[in-house]
Amino acid sequence: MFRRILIANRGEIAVRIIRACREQGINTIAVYSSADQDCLHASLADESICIGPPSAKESYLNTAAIIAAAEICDAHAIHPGYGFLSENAQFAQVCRDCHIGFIGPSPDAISLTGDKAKCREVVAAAGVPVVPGSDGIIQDPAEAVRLANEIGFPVLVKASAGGGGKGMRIAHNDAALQKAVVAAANEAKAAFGDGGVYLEKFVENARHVEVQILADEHGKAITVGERECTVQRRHQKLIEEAPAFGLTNALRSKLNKAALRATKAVGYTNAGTAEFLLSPDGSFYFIEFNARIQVEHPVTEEISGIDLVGQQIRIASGEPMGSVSFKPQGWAIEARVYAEDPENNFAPSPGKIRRCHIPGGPGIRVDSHIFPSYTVPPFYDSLIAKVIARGADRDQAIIRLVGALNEFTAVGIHTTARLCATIVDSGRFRRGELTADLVDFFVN
Amino acid sequence: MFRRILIANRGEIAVRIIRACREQGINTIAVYSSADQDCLHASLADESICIGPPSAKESYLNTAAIIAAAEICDAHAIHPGYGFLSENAQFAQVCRDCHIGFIGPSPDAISLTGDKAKCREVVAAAGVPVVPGSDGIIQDPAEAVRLANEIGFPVLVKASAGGGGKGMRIAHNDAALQKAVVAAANEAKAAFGDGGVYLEKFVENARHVEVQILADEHGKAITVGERECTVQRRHQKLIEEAPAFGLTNALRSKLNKAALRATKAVGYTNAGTAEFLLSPDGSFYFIEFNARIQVEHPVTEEISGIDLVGQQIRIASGEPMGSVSFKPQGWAIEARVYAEDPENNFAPSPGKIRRCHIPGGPGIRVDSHIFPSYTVPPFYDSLIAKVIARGADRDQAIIRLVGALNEFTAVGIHTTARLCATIVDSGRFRRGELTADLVDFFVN
Amino acid sequence: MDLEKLKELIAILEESGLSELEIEEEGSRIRLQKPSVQAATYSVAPPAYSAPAMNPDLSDDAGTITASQATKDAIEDGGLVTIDAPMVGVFYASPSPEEEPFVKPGDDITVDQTICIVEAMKLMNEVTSKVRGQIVRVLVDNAEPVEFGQPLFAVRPVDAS
Amino acid sequence: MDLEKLKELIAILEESGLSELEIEEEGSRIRLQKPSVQAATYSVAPPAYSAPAMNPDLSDDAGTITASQATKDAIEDGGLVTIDAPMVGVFYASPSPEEEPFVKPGDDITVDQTICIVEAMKLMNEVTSKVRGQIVRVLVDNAEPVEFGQPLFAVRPVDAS
Repeated sequence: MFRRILIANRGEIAVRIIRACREQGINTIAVYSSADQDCLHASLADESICIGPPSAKESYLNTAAIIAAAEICDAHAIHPGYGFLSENAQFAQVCRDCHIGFIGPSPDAISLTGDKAKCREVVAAAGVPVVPGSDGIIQDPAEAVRLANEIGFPVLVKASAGGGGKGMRIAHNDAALQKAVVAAANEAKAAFGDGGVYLEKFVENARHVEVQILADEHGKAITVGERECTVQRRHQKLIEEAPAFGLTNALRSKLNKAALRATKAVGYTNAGTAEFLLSPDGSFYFIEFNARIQVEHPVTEEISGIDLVGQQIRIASGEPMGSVSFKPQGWAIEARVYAEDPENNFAPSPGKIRRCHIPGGPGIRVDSHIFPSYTVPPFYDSLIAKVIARGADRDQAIIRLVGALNEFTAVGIHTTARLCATIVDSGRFRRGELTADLVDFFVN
Repeated sequence: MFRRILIANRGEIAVRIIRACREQGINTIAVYSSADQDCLHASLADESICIGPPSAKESYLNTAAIIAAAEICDAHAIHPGYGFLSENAQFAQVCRDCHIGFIGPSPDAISLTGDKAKCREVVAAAGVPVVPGSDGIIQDPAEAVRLANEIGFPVLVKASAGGGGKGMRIAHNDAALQKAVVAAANEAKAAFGDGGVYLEKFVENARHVEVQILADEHGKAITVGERECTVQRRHQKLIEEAPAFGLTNALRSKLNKAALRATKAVGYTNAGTAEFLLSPDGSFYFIEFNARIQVEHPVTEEISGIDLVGQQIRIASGEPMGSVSFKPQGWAIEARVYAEDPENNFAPSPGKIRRCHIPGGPGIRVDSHIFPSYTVPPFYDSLIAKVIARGADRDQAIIRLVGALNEFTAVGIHTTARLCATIVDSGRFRRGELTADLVDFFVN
Repeated sequence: MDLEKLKELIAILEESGLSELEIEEEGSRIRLQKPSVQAATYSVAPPAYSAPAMNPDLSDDAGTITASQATKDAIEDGGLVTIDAPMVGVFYASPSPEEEPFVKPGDDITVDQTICIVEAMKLMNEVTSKVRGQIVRVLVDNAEPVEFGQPLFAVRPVDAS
Repeated sequence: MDLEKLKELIAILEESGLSELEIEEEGSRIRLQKPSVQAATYSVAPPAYSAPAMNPDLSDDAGTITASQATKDAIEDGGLVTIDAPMVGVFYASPSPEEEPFVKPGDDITVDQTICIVEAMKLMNEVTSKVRGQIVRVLVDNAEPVEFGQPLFAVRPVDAS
């Protein structure tokens, strides 16, 4: 087992990882940029070290600085969290070369899952349904048009190296598609340095459902249930829950089997997530594999009692999973509180939190790094807290979450807390009418 | 079901009750003394009303003011919390006379459980083992000496109207006992206006174990498991857990049966607690019945998923309990954070909390009313937070609780958070060596 | 402010699809808002009791100023003093519905003179003046609920010497 | 402060039944404390990296002053400037163990002159001076780890004109 872990991240996930390490008696080393010297993760870790200036590129994305810090502090392993270097195969390889454990999958698995077109091919070949579309990268607009007429409009053009909706376009006809292919490729090139795009049929009114995977390095892989992540805004998830609403046991079982098959197909180990589109008719399609711990992992933890971050560490250290099994209980919903102003087109709202009140009481878990007088810096992701409510059933989780979100207070900045409360408290959400446009309905 | 509930209390329990009401869609009315106008319970309730000056006697203990507030605000029921008027039979009777629901047992049951000597008699008559001692009140020191020589020294002299260790004396011989009877009677007279004392054999190295009861008004009563409350300081509980450490299933089953028998014997309805002494040889003795929600109720909630305060409300409104049943899972431990200075003989430490950090993350629940800039007033109980950790097993709950307590920060006052962390983290506590002097061991 | 009317307004808003309701008339203002969008908050001047926001007051001010306190301060800024409710209850201006009020604006009052009744638990508690002076304004309506410390009368004090 | 020595001290304390250990010598002070009683905290001057308390810094100051910053401030109060580590890594005063240091106290330095090496991931990064002046003090020992922004040299600047 690792005895000293360096956390190559910041914010709430760094705090979450520190707490997981603390539970296993592991010493923690926080790294921070010079903008983050007052951050909670730097205070809570056993040791902390400044690795660079505010720019993420020169600090949290700076492989050399992080490896140097790990060597200086004698870290046995690095936990990358999510974002930053978490899905960077080269970084995972450097860790391996430097004999530092990387808490995540192998570099090969990261490479494969990161190449979304290739991953789709491999998973489809293993017998998992994927959205009808191109076999890998498309070479030119004409090919895209031919294919789109085969599978039927509307279609999605997606960046193979993509994420967060960048390099993604929807097209309803030939002309629009030709433009979309060029535009998406240019955007992907600019954002990821890789202009490869692929085509998928656009599944209308689809829900986003993902399955949590745990796979050890001894061949054991289990699913830890599904999460519902349909409530998004511009491909940013806002509200997630576990289990997903209204699934039959038969469908659930099919999803789990498909997720396990995808896991084996990509040779995945550690915690990961298979993402699916779920059509209103009950058919589902694999879309991608996330090779990291997800932001929304706590809802799974709350219904399963399994410490997913703790499992990541044990698996990466080479331990077998043993008797871990998924016996879900109750319902959990997470709302993401961003430092953004929903009344001003979600403009980032960095600044000093002069006072704050974090809700508590039965069934409420808050994962956050904020504290009174903390300044939200303008350099990084604006997520400041995840408020998670657990209940015996969905209704109880909803009412607890609404209460907690209405209590949540951060004086000095704008947040999405009240907006999340409004959405979760709405008849639409309560009735499980989860669609991709749910957020827009409450914003305008 | 009640639609408007007035909370005749303050602090964390008032906040807890507001959250329970919110879950059931019940409107809440907070009452506050003029010292408490900035308090969280006054902010979180739907309505709030000032009922008197800082002195508890003229505000939170002032029956006329609270009933007037309930009438003005059209409250359907009053939740008394714990302390203050919660075990005042006369107050419960006034509520009844004014056709306001009282969320607790009947006035008769409160009277009986409040008369500790009488309650002991009634419960013993129902076949529940009680500590050998006097049948009811003892009339003079000579009778006490005669009895003590029968049952064997050491003995405890206890106030029949007592609580919190007031009017309690231990005696090891005839001379000491004669003095103790007089002193305890005088102290009880001064503290409770009732000088009645009774005698009990002092059970050496006993643990304090209590059983949570839920009984509806239709004859159904269940136990919701036991709690371990041995870790006390001057009869103030400091750390509680559920379940109790090292009990066999046979013993647990006997305790539950005894608690249910006691419940029926005193004609109890609503949530209550039967307290027992558990001797190292496995024998146990009923000592008293607490006719209120306990401070430590969250540990039971965390292992059972049952919302005890919610159940109180439903039961008091006359609803049958239905299918509520106790299926415990995992382990939960609570530490009480008082605004007291452990390095200065636990002197109260009221004052302004300039900044604070409330811990969070997996398995952590905090019930508290503090927030940055809150001033802890000198007039009331010094409990400012309950930090509760839940884990798959006791070790996990311990490590989570220690981490959370070490994170807990309130700048500007002294608290017992670090002391609790030290105790829970100790080998003694981890090994389950729970004795009444555990706290003293870490204080000096 | 009529409490029954307030309740009616609340019922109206609750049954409607609206989220907020605001009424301003003769210097008094009522604002109602549904809690799902933002916490309910309404205020009357002076309020019998207050419905606070669902989240705690974390403003930078040292402490919250209640509406009662604000009224009190405004009055005292004018060189007047207030006589406040010594308990929570219902304010009665006269000994019984048929009788005249104990005092009305313009009346001179002396120390220990009974000036109103606050009823709590069916007990009629006579409120006496602690000052000598002249009643300038009665701050609450007859039969209106009052909370502890709520100003009932504005009085221009007369120096006792 | 020798990092290896510090680790040894920590190991000694951890294995002992003690809760605290304090050593003061030649202006540097080390204090070690076990976390079960209170959070671990130790400081060396200047520290390679800091072991913060387990609870967040909620002091009333606007921000935390790191030890690096404190060193920097003290030096700059004396009319000197510091040259800081441009990256996290290991400080080397000379090109190789056998050779002389790039610079030593009393040396005059010019802009762009190489004054030390910071090694990160086996890469030897030459650190050059941004100022013209005289080395007054070398603030870290050879082969000592340094964090980003940590002062390495105190320099008395010479006006470039």
